[in-house]
Amino acid sequence: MPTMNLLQAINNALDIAMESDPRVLCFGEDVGGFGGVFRATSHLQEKYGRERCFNTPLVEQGIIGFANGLAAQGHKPVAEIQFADYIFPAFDQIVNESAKFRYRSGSLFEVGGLTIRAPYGGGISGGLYHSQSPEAYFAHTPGLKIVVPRNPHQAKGLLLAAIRDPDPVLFFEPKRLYRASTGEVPEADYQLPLGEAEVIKEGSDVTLLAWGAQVEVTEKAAELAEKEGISCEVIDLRSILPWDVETVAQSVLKTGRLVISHEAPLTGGFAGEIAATIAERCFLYLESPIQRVTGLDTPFPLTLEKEYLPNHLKIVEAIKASIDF
Amino acid sequence: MPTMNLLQAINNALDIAMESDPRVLCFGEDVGGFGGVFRATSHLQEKYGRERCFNTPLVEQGIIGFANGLAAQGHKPVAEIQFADYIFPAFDQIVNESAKFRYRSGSLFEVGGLTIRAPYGGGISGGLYHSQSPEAYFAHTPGLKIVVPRNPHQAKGLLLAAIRDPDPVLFFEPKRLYRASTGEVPEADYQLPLGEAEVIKEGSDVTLLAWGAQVEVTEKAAELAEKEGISCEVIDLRSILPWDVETVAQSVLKTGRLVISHEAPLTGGFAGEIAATIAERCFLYLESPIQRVTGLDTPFPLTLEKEYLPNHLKIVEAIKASIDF
Amino acid sequence: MTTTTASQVIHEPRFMDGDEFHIATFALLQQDGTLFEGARAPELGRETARRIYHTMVLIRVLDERMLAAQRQGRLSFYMQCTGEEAAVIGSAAALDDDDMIMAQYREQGALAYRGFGIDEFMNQLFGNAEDYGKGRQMPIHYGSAKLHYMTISSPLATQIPQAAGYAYGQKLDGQGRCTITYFGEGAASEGDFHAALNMAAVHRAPVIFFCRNNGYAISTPSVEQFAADGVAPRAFGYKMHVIRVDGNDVLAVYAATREARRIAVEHNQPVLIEAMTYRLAAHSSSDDPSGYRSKKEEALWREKDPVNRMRLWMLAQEWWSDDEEKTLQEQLRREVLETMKRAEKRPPPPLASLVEDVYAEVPARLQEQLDALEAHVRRHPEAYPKSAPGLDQGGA
Amino acid sequence: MTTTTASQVIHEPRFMDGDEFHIATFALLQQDGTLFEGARAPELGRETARRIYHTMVLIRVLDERMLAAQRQGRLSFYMQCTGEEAAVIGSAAALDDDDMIMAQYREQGALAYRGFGIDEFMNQLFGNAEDYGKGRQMPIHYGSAKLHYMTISSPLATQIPQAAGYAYGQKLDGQGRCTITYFGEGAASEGDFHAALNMAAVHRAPVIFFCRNNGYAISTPSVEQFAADGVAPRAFGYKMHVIRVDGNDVLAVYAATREARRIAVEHNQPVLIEAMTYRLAAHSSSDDPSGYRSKKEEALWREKDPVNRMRLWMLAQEWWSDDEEKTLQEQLRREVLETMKRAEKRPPPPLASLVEDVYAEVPARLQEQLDALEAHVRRHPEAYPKSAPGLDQGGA
Ligand SMILES: Cc1ncc(C[n+]2csc(CCOP(=O)(O)OP(=O)(O)O)c2C)c(N)n1
Ligand SMILES: Cc1ncc(C[n+]2csc(CCOP(=O)(O)OP(=O)(O)O)c2C)c(N)n1
Ligand SMILES: [Mg+2]
Ligand SMILES: [Mg+2]
Repeated sequence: MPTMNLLQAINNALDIAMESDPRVLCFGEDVGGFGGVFRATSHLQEKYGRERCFNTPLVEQGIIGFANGLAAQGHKPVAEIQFADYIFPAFDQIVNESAKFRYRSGSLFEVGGLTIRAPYGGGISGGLYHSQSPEAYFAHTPGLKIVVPRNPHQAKGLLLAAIRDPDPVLFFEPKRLYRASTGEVPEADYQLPLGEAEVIKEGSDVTLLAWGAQVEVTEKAAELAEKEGISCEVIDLRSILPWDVETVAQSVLKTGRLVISHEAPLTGGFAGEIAATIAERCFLYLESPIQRVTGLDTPFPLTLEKEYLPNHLKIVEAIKASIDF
Repeated sequence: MPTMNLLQAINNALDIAMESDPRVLCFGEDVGGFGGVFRATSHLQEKYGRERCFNTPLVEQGIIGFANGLAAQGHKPVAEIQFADYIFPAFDQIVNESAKFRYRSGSLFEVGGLTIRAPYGGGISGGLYHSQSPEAYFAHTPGLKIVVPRNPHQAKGLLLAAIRDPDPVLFFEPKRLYRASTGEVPEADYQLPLGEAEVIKEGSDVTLLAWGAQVEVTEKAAELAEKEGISCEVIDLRSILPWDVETVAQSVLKTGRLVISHEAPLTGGFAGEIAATIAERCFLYLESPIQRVTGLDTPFPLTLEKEYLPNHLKIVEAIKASIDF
Repeated sequence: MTTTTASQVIHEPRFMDGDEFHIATFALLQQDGTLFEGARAPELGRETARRIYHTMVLIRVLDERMLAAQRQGRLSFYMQCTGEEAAVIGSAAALDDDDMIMAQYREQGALAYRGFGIDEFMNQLFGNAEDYGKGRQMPIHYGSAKLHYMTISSPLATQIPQAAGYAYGQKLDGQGRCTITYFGEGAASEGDFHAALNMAAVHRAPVIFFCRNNGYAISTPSVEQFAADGVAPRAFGYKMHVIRVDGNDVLAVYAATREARRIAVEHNQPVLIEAMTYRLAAHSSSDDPSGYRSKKEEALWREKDPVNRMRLWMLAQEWWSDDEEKTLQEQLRREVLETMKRAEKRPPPPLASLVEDVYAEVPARLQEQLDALEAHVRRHPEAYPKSAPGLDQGGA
Repeated sequence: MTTTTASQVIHEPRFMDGDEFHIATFALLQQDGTLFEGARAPELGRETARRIYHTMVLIRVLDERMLAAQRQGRLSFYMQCTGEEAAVIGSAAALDDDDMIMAQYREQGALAYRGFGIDEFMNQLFGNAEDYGKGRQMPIHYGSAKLHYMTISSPLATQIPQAAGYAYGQKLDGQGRCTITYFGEGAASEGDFHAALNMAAVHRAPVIFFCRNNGYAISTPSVEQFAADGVAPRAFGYKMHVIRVDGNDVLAVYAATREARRIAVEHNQPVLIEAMTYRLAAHSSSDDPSGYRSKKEEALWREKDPVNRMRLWMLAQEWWSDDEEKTLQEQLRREVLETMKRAEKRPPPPLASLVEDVYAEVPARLQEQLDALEAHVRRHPEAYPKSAPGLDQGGA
């Protein structure tokens, strides 16, 4: 099986999607000839022509508006937002339009063909505007699906599923792992299910939940905790919306403890929704308060980014707090 | 003391703010000569001139961009977004700009003078795009303050405080109550504190928490529950960001039960954040799972709006579920 | 490739503000139904002309009747097209019936021209079980897949970049179709407008941007909307073909739109049309224009009534008669009234419709929410007169 | 009040696409440092000319040195102004020093012209404890309240409507000040651009919209950014004064901006300036242009180097000499290097700075978060080499 980094896996998924369905298009700022500032769309214009892979003018609301129209017309646009921090000018087109297209028309029209890709997250010395994790901003929007892969294998399978899914999907890519994360990725066309979490390590004392780049950090924390005799179950949520309540609840019913981690600020972050839901579902089984290990309630800093980020040390402390409660 | 409806209270607050500080300006779509589609800015142009109260072109991102600039320059813009549903084109200017202006410049520059007013909420046969409650979309954004008044007296005092607050404030007005809610409102200039919840009815069995128009619904539910012998403590959160954890936690430590209600969809709604935080703070004191009585995880409907909304009957059922757990 | 412009080099600073350029207004028909001297009517044909005129009368009748219904409290909300029928219907008539229409909200005439039935209008207006939109949107948010008329969305201008994308898709399909998108001069201030025109021009999408410049955005007059002479001069910023037309002149609108369609489809080029017209009615049933404009101004424009103008032309062509007019008016009034009565009585959409169409399939979490709601409604049937009966009938 | 346009009425459909209109390019200085025939240099004065030129050389040296530092791994990121110095510095020089500058990110020259010190640049670039922005933003996000230079914000075009609002506030203050906002031809595609120009024109804000049309937005050439001949023709859509200028010609830029400032301040009218120039360097230190443009094209533009052009003119004026050039270059190189070394060694901002400036006062919840973080850092000092030492010194 070939080894790929996360960018190559994404490029490969886009290539397969365009190859297997002429209705798939890729576009965005610098996506065309150059292949995107991260090179996720490299060579796609060469292979599929300028009509199917192209640069757009620099206007996110236009990119998504255009993509909504293309999707309504029956095409399958894969629009790139250069950084997730720059998705907000398109917020109206996504939240008021993409998400509600099918509902408001009673399914006469829909933009299910739409996929929006955006690199997200910190740890790359990006400061305020190249580090944000905006998944929670969108998770309050029925009609959207939100997916975050943790490694190359997942990225390929989830992206192919996202592009072919009948609903609009936001696909947030952990850019810190673009080149850092490598792994075996099947050459063939395959899909991984949307809406399903994955238990990536079984354990009995505490459930650890994360998504995207934070899964790796959480796994590292689990390792450290295991050394101290704490058995950790690690779950990758994978889909933020709709999210897999069952898998998480089952695990917490077993362990009685839950630690959730994401980079975004605490207040209003998606860990809050998960904690609220699981506290309700598992009320009588919880041995200690659900812990949230997240960014601070501030914008994302630069020089002190390491202090800001919810690293493995902070997660380990939360695990112990959970155990020692 | 004069009696005013909520619109009059807001108009009165704007009048006082403009009278007492020449740096206060009011603008937005139809805000000028006409006084706004709800007439919240009636007569302000006549009194303070076209330079301080005016119509803008129809462009929300421009309205807030312009307001950010004015605020950075030292003025105190009060920008109206005609319906909260139409605030999303300005999402980038609010979330990436207003909220981060002070932080990114190390306080060299700030837009604390900014206040954004927007009518929100359902119950007026408004359907998808004239009913939304978007407070949770903004509550994930450090740097913003978010305020929602429940009645005319609160509206005046909170709006005056918002305009004079040194941070940018989103002020969501419950439009269902604009003319429906009347009450005594002091003629004088007064302010109510931001960031502080208010216990509006004491009780011992269960804490009920809401904000804006939902407070009235919650009070009605409390009345019904009291008839069945359940003693309810009712809290108006008033400020969504920063929110008053202490007051809510104190109450729940006492009652051991919490029911939170808002109109917005369940998933990612602000009740989730509150439930997560309170479940952590009051872990050993909670007698039953925190109940969230909210809109469905769908866009806002029209014909079946009554079914969709979290009315007093649904809250009463949640109270009983909480008690009978 | 490079940034040089081919423009002339000068050595004196010369500031321009566009005053040098004038965009004329294209007009063919005078108010008395005769053509301007030298004007040539487009090749319209009797049948098309009658179809246009019939649609105009239908829309007038529908608008009057439904506004009255709103006043009687039978309807929550309504928006009239009054005064802009020529702009909307004349342009729709110039298209092929399977070109896409992406409208703002005041373009019921385009939909009626395509054949949307009075009962279809009524079902939407009353949000009953037969509304294609399942009673989710406010009145006037029509849509029809079979008539290629995109369901209306309230957030302004969002459909404009969507139209560019839709048209781009049509170009890829190579079937010679195009898209028209309608919007007001107010909506043209939104950022989405700029995005749309620029993207359409760069990517050569066959789309017609049709601006109804009717002088107002609710209470805001166009002089407070922009400083320029209308919306048309913006086209130069995108190097886009543009024409300004008398929007109350159905012949000019038709001719301009036909030519715009030809440019769009044959050259894969977007075109901007600015139709100068006037919103004769209030903005909506919630609005009262007396607070922001004069009766005199309204009267001035009432004299330019586009329906009347076309009627006079039709009469002169002998394609129409006063008798036909009378019959049609009566027939339509009756039909609208009867259809309304039937639509009012239709049941509301069933409870389960609340959770449909959010996703292609109802997710587990949402199904739970529906189940809980259904149980709740069963416990309190008296509180939910719209949905409880449907449950008893084994629905939901 | 009404919607009629005063435009001429015509009876033939006439589509226009702006090809009829030409916006010339204003230029004064030839590459050899002599004026075009018939061109007249603006009244610049020796001191101002020297201040401009000095700033140009400083920026060249700074850019070269800091890119090298980035390559050596001493700096995480850098962006050069190379090729656009005349546009940026020439325009800044034409303003009053207390006019507001709201830039995009490639305008370090304007800030240097105002007197921002090399150490101030360095503190920001290294995000140390003396950075005014407290090490929160990436390198090149400078700001200075005392020099009226708004702190840079990465999201593109957001500053453009803000500049309109800022200028409107200046108008209300009545002190005769104005605002200039710089942006690239790429950023001008954003919706915020359209919003800004329209609002400024309608509300008559004294703002200069200065577009650096440097041919590229990262890899995207301007022909894929817009179909029109540059950004200038957009002004007509807002009835705004516009001038296009050779952006590599410091004299033309200066003259155009002075006149623009006069129009803005005396008439409360916004003005658009399009400066035609070229981004000689890579987009940023993360970029490699060889993937999207030719060496030949770059060479062509290197011949039009604006700094060189001005130097030749200065020499001809005898306002500058080769000796002075040599001394200045050496002095600046040394100064930049030494200042950099000092800045690199300054400590990072203290831990507590993480939660400052989010609000005017730190809210209770956030203070709790800081307290918890501080306790955590104390438990793991080895993991936080930047902030732990500060805590030991009794900080935070
Ligand atoms: C994004 C957005 N902002 C505001 C509104 C509220 N609104 C509805 S119609 C309207 C005026 C539109 O004017 P125009 O585009 O000229 O169309 P007209 O009503 O004249 O046909 C406004 C402000 C909206 N629907 N969407
Ligand atoms: C809203 C937003 N979208 C995308 C980006 C990423 N980005 C940074 S610079 C740039 C290109 C800007 O080009 P231009 O405006 O022409 O300025 P130049 O770099 O040529 O000076 C892009 C796409 C951003 N910073 N903000
Ligand atoms: Mg209008
Ligand atoms: Mg550029």
